[in-house]
Amino acid sequence: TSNAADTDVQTPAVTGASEKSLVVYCGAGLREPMEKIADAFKEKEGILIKYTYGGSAQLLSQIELLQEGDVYMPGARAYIESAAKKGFIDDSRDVVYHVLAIATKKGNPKDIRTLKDLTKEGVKVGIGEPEGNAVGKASKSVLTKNGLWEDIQDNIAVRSGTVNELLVYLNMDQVDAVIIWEDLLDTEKMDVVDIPVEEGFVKVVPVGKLTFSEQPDDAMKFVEFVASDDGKALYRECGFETYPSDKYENL
Amino acid sequence: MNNFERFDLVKIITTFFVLLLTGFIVALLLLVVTHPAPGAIVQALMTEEIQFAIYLSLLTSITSTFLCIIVGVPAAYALARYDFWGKTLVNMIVDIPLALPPLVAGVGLLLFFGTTAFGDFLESIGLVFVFTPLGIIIAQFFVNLPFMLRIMRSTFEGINPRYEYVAQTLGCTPIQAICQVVLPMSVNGFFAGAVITWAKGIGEFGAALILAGATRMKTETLPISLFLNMSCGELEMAISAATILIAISVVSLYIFEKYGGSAKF
Amino acid sequence: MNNFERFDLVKIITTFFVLLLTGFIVALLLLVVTHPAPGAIVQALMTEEIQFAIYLSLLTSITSTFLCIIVGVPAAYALARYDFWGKTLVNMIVDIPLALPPLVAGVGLLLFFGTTAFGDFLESIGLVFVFTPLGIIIAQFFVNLPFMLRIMRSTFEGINPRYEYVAQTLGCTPIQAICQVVLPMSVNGFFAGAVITWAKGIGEFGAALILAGATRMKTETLPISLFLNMSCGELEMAISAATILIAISVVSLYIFEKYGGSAKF
Amino acid sequence: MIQINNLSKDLGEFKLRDISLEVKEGEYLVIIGPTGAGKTILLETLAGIYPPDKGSITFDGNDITALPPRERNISMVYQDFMLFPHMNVEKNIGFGLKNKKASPDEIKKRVDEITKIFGINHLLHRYPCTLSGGEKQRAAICRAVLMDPVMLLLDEPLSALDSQTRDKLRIELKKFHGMFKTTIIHITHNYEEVFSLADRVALMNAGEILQVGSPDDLFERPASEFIARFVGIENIYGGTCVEDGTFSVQVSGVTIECDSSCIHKKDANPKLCIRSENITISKEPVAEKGLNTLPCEILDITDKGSFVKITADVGFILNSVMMKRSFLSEGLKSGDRAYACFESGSVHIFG
Amino acid sequence: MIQINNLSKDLGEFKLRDISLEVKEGEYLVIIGPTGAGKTILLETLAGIYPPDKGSITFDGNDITALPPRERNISMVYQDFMLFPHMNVEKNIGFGLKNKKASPDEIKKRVDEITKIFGINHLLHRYPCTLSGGEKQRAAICRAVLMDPVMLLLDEPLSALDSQTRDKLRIELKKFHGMFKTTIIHITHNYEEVFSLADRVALMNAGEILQVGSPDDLFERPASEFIARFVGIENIYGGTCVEDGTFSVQVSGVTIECDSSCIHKKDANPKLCIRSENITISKEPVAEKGLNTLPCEILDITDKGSFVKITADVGFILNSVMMKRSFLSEGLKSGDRAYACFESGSVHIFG
Ligand SMILES: Nc1ncnc2c1ncn2[C@@H]1O[C@H](COP(=O)(O)OP(=O)(O)OP(=O)(O)O)[C@@H](O)[C@H]1O
Ligand SMILES: Nc1ncnc2c1ncn2[C@@H]1O[C@H](COP(=O)(O)OP(=O)(O)OP(=O)(O)O)[C@@H](O)[C@H]1O
Ligand code: MOO
Ligand SMILES: [Mg+2]
Ligand SMILES: [Mg+2]
Repeated sequence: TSNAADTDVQTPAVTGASEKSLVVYCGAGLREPMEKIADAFKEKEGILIKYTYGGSAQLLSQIELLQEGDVYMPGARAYIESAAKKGFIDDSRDVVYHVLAIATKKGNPKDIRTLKDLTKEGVKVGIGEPEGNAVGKASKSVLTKNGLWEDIQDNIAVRSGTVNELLVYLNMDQVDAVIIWEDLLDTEKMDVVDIPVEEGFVKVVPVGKLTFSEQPDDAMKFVEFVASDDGKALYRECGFETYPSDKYENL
Repeated sequence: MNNFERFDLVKIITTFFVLLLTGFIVALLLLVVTHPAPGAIVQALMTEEIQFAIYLSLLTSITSTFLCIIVGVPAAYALARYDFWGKTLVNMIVDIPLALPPLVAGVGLLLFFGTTAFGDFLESIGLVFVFTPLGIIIAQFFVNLPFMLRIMRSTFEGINPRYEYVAQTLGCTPIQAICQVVLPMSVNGFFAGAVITWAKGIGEFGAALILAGATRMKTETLPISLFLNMSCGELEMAISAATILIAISVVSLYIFEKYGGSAKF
Repeated sequence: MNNFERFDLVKIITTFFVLLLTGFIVALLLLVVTHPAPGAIVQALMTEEIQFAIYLSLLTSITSTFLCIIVGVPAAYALARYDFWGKTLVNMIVDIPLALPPLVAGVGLLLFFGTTAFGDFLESIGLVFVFTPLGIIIAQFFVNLPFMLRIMRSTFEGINPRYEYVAQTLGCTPIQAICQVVLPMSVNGFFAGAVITWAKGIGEFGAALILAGATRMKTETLPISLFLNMSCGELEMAISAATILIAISVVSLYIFEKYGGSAKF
Repeated sequence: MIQINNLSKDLGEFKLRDISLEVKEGEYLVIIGPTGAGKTILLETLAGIYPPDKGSITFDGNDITALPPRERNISMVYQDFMLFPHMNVEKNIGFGLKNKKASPDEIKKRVDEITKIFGINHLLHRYPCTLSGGEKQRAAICRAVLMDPVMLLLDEPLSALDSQTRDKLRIELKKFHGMFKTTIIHITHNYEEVFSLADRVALMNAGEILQVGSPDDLFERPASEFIARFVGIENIYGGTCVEDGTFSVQVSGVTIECDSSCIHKKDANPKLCIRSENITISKEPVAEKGLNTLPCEILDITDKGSFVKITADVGFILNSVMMKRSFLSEGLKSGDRAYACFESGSVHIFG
Repeated sequence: MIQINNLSKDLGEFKLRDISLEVKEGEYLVIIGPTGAGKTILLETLAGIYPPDKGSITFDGNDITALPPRERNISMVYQDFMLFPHMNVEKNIGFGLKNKKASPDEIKKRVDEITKIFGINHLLHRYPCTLSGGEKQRAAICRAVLMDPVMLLLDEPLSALDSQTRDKLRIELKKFHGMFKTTIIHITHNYEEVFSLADRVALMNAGEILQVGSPDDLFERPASEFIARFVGIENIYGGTCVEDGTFSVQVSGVTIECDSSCIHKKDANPKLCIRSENITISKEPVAEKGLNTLPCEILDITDKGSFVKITADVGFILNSVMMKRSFLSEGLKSGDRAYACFESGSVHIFG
């Protein structure tokens, strides 16, 4: 069940002096692999990772409001860039790719084969909030690029706060199709319609160290770890394409 | 003067708490209202988004207040006038939304309209509640009905049924007696109830968020707008929405206290 | 039998509304409670996250209720017993949080503690409210204080000050008269007020979301947990939180109606 | 004529039991009884508010048991006036006619007429909350009377008024009844109203009617000890008859002469009562036929302002009430020996 | 002795004005007056609840004006009992001693003693809500009395009781006062309480004390027309004196003999009053010295149960109240010509 638009989320004013910990703002769509990475990192360095999940833009406004925390990992490079421009990020690494795909109900009852089919009458589509999270922004770009943005408006049932909520809506039968990250697909519960690379829109997901970090060394250690082969391996386990990849070389 | 000094001590201490509290509340409100640069609110008010939010807020809250009246007034009458088996329990159940966190109410509504056969039926006749302004209306209705209900119940309880008896001996049917005598007599309670229901409706967030989602320019009421703009870092816009909401609450509360401050709710 | 049939018609119609409403509310609650697979709730209860949320919810709501009592009881006494200049206005101002959308209260609190010199001062002595559990407590306190205040005010108003006079002629100081006579006499109202304040505190979402944020395992109370788990697609976990919240509200409301159902609030 | 036959109504905690009562056209019937006796409920059942479970109400032979209130043409006035607070006096009084779809002109004319009779013509545009108690009560009576009811039900119509206004309105009510001869049933707790208004009185208790009769019947000749106590008789005794067929009873060994109507069998144990007001205490014995003159000791004298209450021992305890003036002129005080005198006709024997 | 000197208190909407009053030790003073007169506020000011703005209160010469209530040793009992509902009777009564840090044993002993005197010893473990009105009132009095107060303030202590209990408790109060000789100030609206309890009566209106005196002073010899009306005198007239130094006045041309104390100057226009109870109506004229016997026409007779009120025209309207029995024995009816008789001593002239 459910919906909930925009995860808000704010952050930690780091606690637990007894135990070293880092505060990481993380795009909600990256939750699964990042939990694994946190476990691995804890094991390796003994540093606890505290995540604040949310839509990428929303996390950015929290960072701006709070001026604290250690690491920011949004769903796309554009956010890191605008954060860097505001002086919040002083170092970053590219980690994986986010690839858009369409997910439909099991059996694809509305017979959706292409992006254009999403504009067919009577198809209820869920997308991410274009100004709140990476998946929404990417969806909007793809649809605009293919000249479908205007046509799809009437079919958009909901714009969610995070990419994960779209899965809930799809599972709850409240929408017919959603545009989400390929890596989140669970083929047992839904059908996938790939968006051809040339129509599509692939985002590079970076991780950056925040300038306010009071443990810059530890923060940098974490950034390095995420971008390391060990980190990327954990991402691959969860179905991500890691950076760099030949597949998306020309993008 | 021992005694009177001591007595004053109680007065001074307790009055101090009152003033502290009053100061705190006033400070908060002023902080919000004065935060945007002068003119920024006017600018925000001119944006299509805030205008849409105002429009949608008014539309949904007025409709949901109307629904609360339609359902709440007869129900309150029954609860005030009749005894029936299980009345205590019913009285408690209809008050539940008062204690229920709005988010939970939202989840319940989502399950009710999204997953049940009844919800499907409503959808088939075109009444879609999930992710629609209709959902906002029903969320406001559900969460705020107890206000209308409790106020009207205590208003009706305060009206001697003998007014109705007299009206009946003077030629009224029971329904006429209600319309011509009881309802006009409860106009203050009714007004107070409607105003507070409306004000709470305009401010409703949790249940609407879950049931109707926070989709910009679609289910974006003022509180949702505040939330969306907060999460996207548009502080000026958020605070503009907050300012409008403050104005609405203060005025509504004033009217409420004037007409029914003593009503139980 | 014309008359009595017609009279019954009013009864039937209005009672129908009551039952419709009761059915709707019960259906919603049952839908939520029965939604998770059997055992899933127990499983969810075993997770560290839900346990943390329960712990934090209890901690914050009990603390904020305690604060509401400390501030609300003396303030209610002053409002019930003394006349002072501007009392009507003060009475209205202290009720404002009742009509104010919690999100707006959250914004106000955020500005108050985050941007003012006073907030900075508090921070310098270690009282950080923004994005901390302390913020949840203050949010719950601010939003729910009017409940405690209104209930206690009407309770105190219902106690003839002559009880205090008599106690004073029998050897009490004014403060002793309050402690030995007035407070024990208001125990029901007090209990009802504390319970409803606590229940509303546990369910508080909007103001806490803005002031304290929704940080997993840090400011994650039950409603925030519900919200976070919804955003992360963990429906079972979300509904488990909802189920716990339902249980808490229903029990609290029961206690409230039993001890103070007739109190104004 | 209104006839109530075996009327019963079960309201859960309270039951009307088998009420039978006849009210003649133009009669002024007063109902008295302790609180909670069901007086108000009886009136409301007559008005048609509660459908009876059993029994019937007929008006001039027509069964009206099942008619709704608005078709009965019975009007009711409550103690607390029940004027509609959102209507001015004129609208309140015209309310019934308006429901009968009378034309505004006619309503105006009739309201004018009736309010002139009751002297509240100048109040037509005022709202009930601005009226004094007496004015409210007059308006309520006008409103009820304007319907030309076949019966007017008054539920403690004067109780909420201060004593001066009460006196004035009681006189007006009497006048009004004299003028229009409306059948009236009037509930009261005030005995003055009984004596000055009632053609007959009915006494109710616990949902039953215990006695119906003239005011003197109830107050001087109550049918039972309960009624005697209720109407304020303090001197109630158990007696014995020592001889067959005499007009006398013994109470604690003291012989009391009764009225000729009180013949008793030997060894019967009748209960008897004497109103305190019918007993005089005097210094000297008064020998007169038909007068009991019992020597007594004065135990206590309570000054009640205009009256005194004297408690005396004549072998048993006897209470007497006298005008302070008359008693003081006797110059008696507590502990003195004196004589208690009362007529044989004042001794009432029941059950 | 308690002395109240020029006590004033401004409470916003209400003012106590310049109250001076002396209460002797052991005296029973009753205060009467219309609602809102400030009677309760006066008692509360004596008890120390409101600090006065002006004036002083001295007890046996010691100024206690500034003492807090708990140090005055003045106890108060209110009409609505004010028993603490969360304590049982024993705790309620012992409350004052407990505040004085008496030992539990002593409290128990003293509570036992006092409750035995008032006959509520068997109720010690009950809670106030389970008591009858009379029992509550007794408990409240015990609680006040247990403090051995130098003065006991009773604010309508019997008003909330039914008439039987009221009578019983009034007698108990009298007995109690006889036993302990506590100084008592007692507020009431009930004239019986005045006559049976008061050593002296004070009448208050609008924050002022208008008259202080014996009950007969106030009821027979009121100091002003306002007081006369308040104590229920209906016959109040303006008269004129035709001759200097006589004991007579003319009212509407009819000459009335007054008491020897009422000498007036010619052309003075005194107001006079006569209590209805002091006037008898009889068929035959009664010629007696010091008795006014005025021929009259009977206008109206109101049956009040035991008494009748007769309105007669003697040239002006005169009301008389008589025992029903005595009046009926005269066989008079409305419209008859008769004689109104009253003693010259019953004519009171004021102003
Ligand atoms: N609608 C009702 N349903 C059930 N019981 C009722 C109802 N109305 C009144 N009663 C009860 O019936 C009893 C009789 O009430 P009623 O008002 O007729 O007494 P009453 O004789 O008029 O007394 P009073 O002299 O105090 O007016 C009371 O015990 C009352 O509580
Ligand atoms: N604390 C107060 N502050 C201001 N005015 C008060 C206060 N208490 C009472 N009053 C007003 O003072 C006036 C006198 O009140 P008080 O209770 O003394 O009258 P009372 O003579 O005892 O009347 P009653 O016979 O009805 O008891 C009333 O008009 C009342 O409204
Ligand atoms: O990871 Mo996102 O920012 O919810 O698409
Ligand atoms: Mg009644
Ligand atoms: Mg008083």
